[in-house]
Amino acid sequence: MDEKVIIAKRIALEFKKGYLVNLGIGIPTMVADYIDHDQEVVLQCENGIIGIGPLSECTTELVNAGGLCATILPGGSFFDSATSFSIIRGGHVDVTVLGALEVDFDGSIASWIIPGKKVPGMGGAMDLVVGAKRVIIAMTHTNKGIPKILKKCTLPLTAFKQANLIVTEMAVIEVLEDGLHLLEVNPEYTIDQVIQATEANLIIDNVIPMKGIEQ
Amino acid sequence: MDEKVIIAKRIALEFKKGYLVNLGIGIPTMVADYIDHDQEVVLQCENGIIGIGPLSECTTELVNAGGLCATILPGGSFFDSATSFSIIRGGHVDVTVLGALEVDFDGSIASWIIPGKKVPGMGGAMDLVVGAKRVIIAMTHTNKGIPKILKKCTLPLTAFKQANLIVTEMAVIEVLEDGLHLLEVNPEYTIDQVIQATEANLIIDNVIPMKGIEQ
Amino acid sequence: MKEFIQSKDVAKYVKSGMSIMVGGFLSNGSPENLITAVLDTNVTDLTIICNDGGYEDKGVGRLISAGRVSKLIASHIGTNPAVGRLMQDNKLTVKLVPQGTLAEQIRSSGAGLGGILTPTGMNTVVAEGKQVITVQGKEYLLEEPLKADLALLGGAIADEYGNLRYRGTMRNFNPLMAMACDIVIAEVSEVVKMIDPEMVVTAHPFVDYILVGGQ
Amino acid sequence: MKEFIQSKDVAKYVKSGMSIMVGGFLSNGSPENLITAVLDTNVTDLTIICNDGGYEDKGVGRLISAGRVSKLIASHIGTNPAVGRLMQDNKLTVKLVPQGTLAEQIRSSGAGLGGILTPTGMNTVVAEGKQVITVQGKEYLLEEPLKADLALLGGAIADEYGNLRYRGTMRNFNPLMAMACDIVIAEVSEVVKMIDPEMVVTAHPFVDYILVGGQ
Repeated sequence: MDEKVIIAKRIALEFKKGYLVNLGIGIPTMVADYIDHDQEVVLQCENGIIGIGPLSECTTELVNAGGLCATILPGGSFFDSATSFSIIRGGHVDVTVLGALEVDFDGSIASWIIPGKKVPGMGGAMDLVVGAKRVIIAMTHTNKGIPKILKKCTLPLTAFKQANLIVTEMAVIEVLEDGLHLLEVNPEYTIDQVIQATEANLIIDNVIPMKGIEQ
Repeated sequence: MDEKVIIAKRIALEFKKGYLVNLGIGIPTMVADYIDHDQEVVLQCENGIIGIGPLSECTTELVNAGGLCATILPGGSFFDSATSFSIIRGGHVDVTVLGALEVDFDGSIASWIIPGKKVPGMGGAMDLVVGAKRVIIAMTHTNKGIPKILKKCTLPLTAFKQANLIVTEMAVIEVLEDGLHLLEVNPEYTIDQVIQATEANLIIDNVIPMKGIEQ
Repeated sequence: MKEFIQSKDVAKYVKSGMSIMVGGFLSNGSPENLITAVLDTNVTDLTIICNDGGYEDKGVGRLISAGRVSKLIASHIGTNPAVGRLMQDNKLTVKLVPQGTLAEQIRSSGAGLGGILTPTGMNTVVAEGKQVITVQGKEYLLEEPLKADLALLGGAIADEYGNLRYRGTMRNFNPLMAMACDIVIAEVSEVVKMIDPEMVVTAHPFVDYILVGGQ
Repeated sequence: MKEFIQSKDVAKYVKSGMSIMVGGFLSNGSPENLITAVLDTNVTDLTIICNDGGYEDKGVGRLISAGRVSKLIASHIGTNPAVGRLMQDNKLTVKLVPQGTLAEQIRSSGAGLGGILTPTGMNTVVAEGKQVITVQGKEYLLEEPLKADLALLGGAIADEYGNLRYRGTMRNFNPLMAMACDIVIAEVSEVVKMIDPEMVVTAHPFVDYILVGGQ
């Protein structure tokens, strides 16, 4: 299975019935494809919509946070950017799923800039990670073998101590006050391989096989 | 002519075409009856309406800032209280007309409380006098002979240095940096009578008969 | 995740000593049936946040007249004589707040902001004991965010998803309060199949319970 | 007091060195015809405030690609390679702002507030040089209000009175900008007789000129 699909499928299990969820660009967007319909999860996009649906033929009237033409589901609504970020910053989003370049031991996140190389900007990410009740980081475990889960982020931060869960193709890691807890490991890897691929210390109590990736 | 009518008629002349105007409770509300239709003045009420029209049979859906059942004119709109005060505080209201208990030499206004006696609250008045581009005070010149235009307000202030024009049944007085300028006097009174009824000093350059009260 | 409830269910969500925001402006847009439902319980010692004190026999004023309220935060109390009486008997504490400030304090809490910086109330008793912050050369009062345990909303129409829109001037504080409280109960005059996504004012994730009935 | 104008009239309201807010999110809801009209003039050295840098050949990005912009304030610039090129050549200064902060900075200026207190950006480079204010035990960044000389709005439908509503996600920053600029020009796809007062998003007092045409 594609590593991005593994991450997306696993994250979809984190949602509870009726959750309001914001999915970032990239792997996070893929999570939408694996949400169980019965969960009645509602997706919010920061450009001003609650209840965004699948992509569509271009209509110009309705795009998702990546600028792609999309649809609105029954019961959805539109609003302006100040209202949208009131929802985000005000703690009304139950979960946000975002990509990252680096995450560290503290749950600090770096995702918006590689100085001198790539400066896309933070968009809505800084508000999302500060405001959402739960922040899930969706990313590949390493960048071509170089660990992205670090003792300390090296790139400029998106936010300090905000990540709650890290989901990679190798593992599920929870960020708690005392550090990073390794919860689940993809059966294709050993715990040792995960430790090798992670710069930060991992607290290992009771590791189970990664959920949601059976078939 | 009733002194309140004199005040209301005179103030109606202060509006320019297309002005957005907020009228307070009491004499200010009466100003609406004397606005020339050609002026296309638009009335805003702080409870969330632009384009409020005449009073009506009670509908429960639509009240003015005094809680009385009213109507909306074509082209009007409804909005919430935060938006309403964004309009008010943000300088988008061209003129607000408000009653006052006292006004002083500086243009400071007292209108919301008589400690130990009457404590109605400030409602939207503090925002209106700070936010509107031009603040017109509509009040009787004295309280049964006791001056209300003072050297210094004695009651707790609604706002410091915010009044621009004072219109009473006796006179029209402009508040400028150097003090209170007597602009117009109701021909039923002499300039001396106005001076007698005013505690604050009046600067008297070129006084003309009060406009708008001919018939 | 909206639940349609009956009047008798309201008792589950109120308890003595809690803080409750009640929508409405001089009772226009106040939830009369929810207020009756609260009166039908024996809760007392409530902190009420509302634009005003309502009337003795109408709106939030009924809770005050019945002695259920120990603290009132409002912009205006002149229409309910019970407020003055209870204050004199030391049975009620009243905090008067400029209306625009009150609206923004509620909004800022719902939006995850640390209060507001407003020119309203500068150099008045409203400023006493508060931080003054200079921004771009102008002085502003820091007014803190305001939240509550429960919101009781009125003046609304719901759809089957739990979205709300409001009728006329009944919108006022309702949509702001919907985002600033832990539990939100809305009283609606009717339930339609689906509100146009462009017309939704309070989106369904902000509404917990809906009572059908009333104006 | 709305005036319906032609493309060629836009030249009267733009001049070199001015600040312009442009609505839209990744060009969705950006006024393409107004942007073309600005390109048809010879104005340059513009400060542009927009959610993002648009695309090289679409939205506000066209003004940037054409070298008309000396300063850009935006939350995201990753979709327009011209931005990076011009930055490297020192022909363009970019100030990156978190999207929710940008929205509230614009709103706060239109609402007459002294900026905002936000948790977003704390402990990141965004916080550098800014005041940190503690409110109710939590630290917030003070972000200053943002205004501009001119707003160019898109994504709207107008009525004959000059009221606007927006289509789908094209609302985004447009209504916020309408209240934060000295002159407001809206590009609308159609003009209807009258927008339902409940559906008006930008009320006519905030719109100065309307250009009909475009999506």
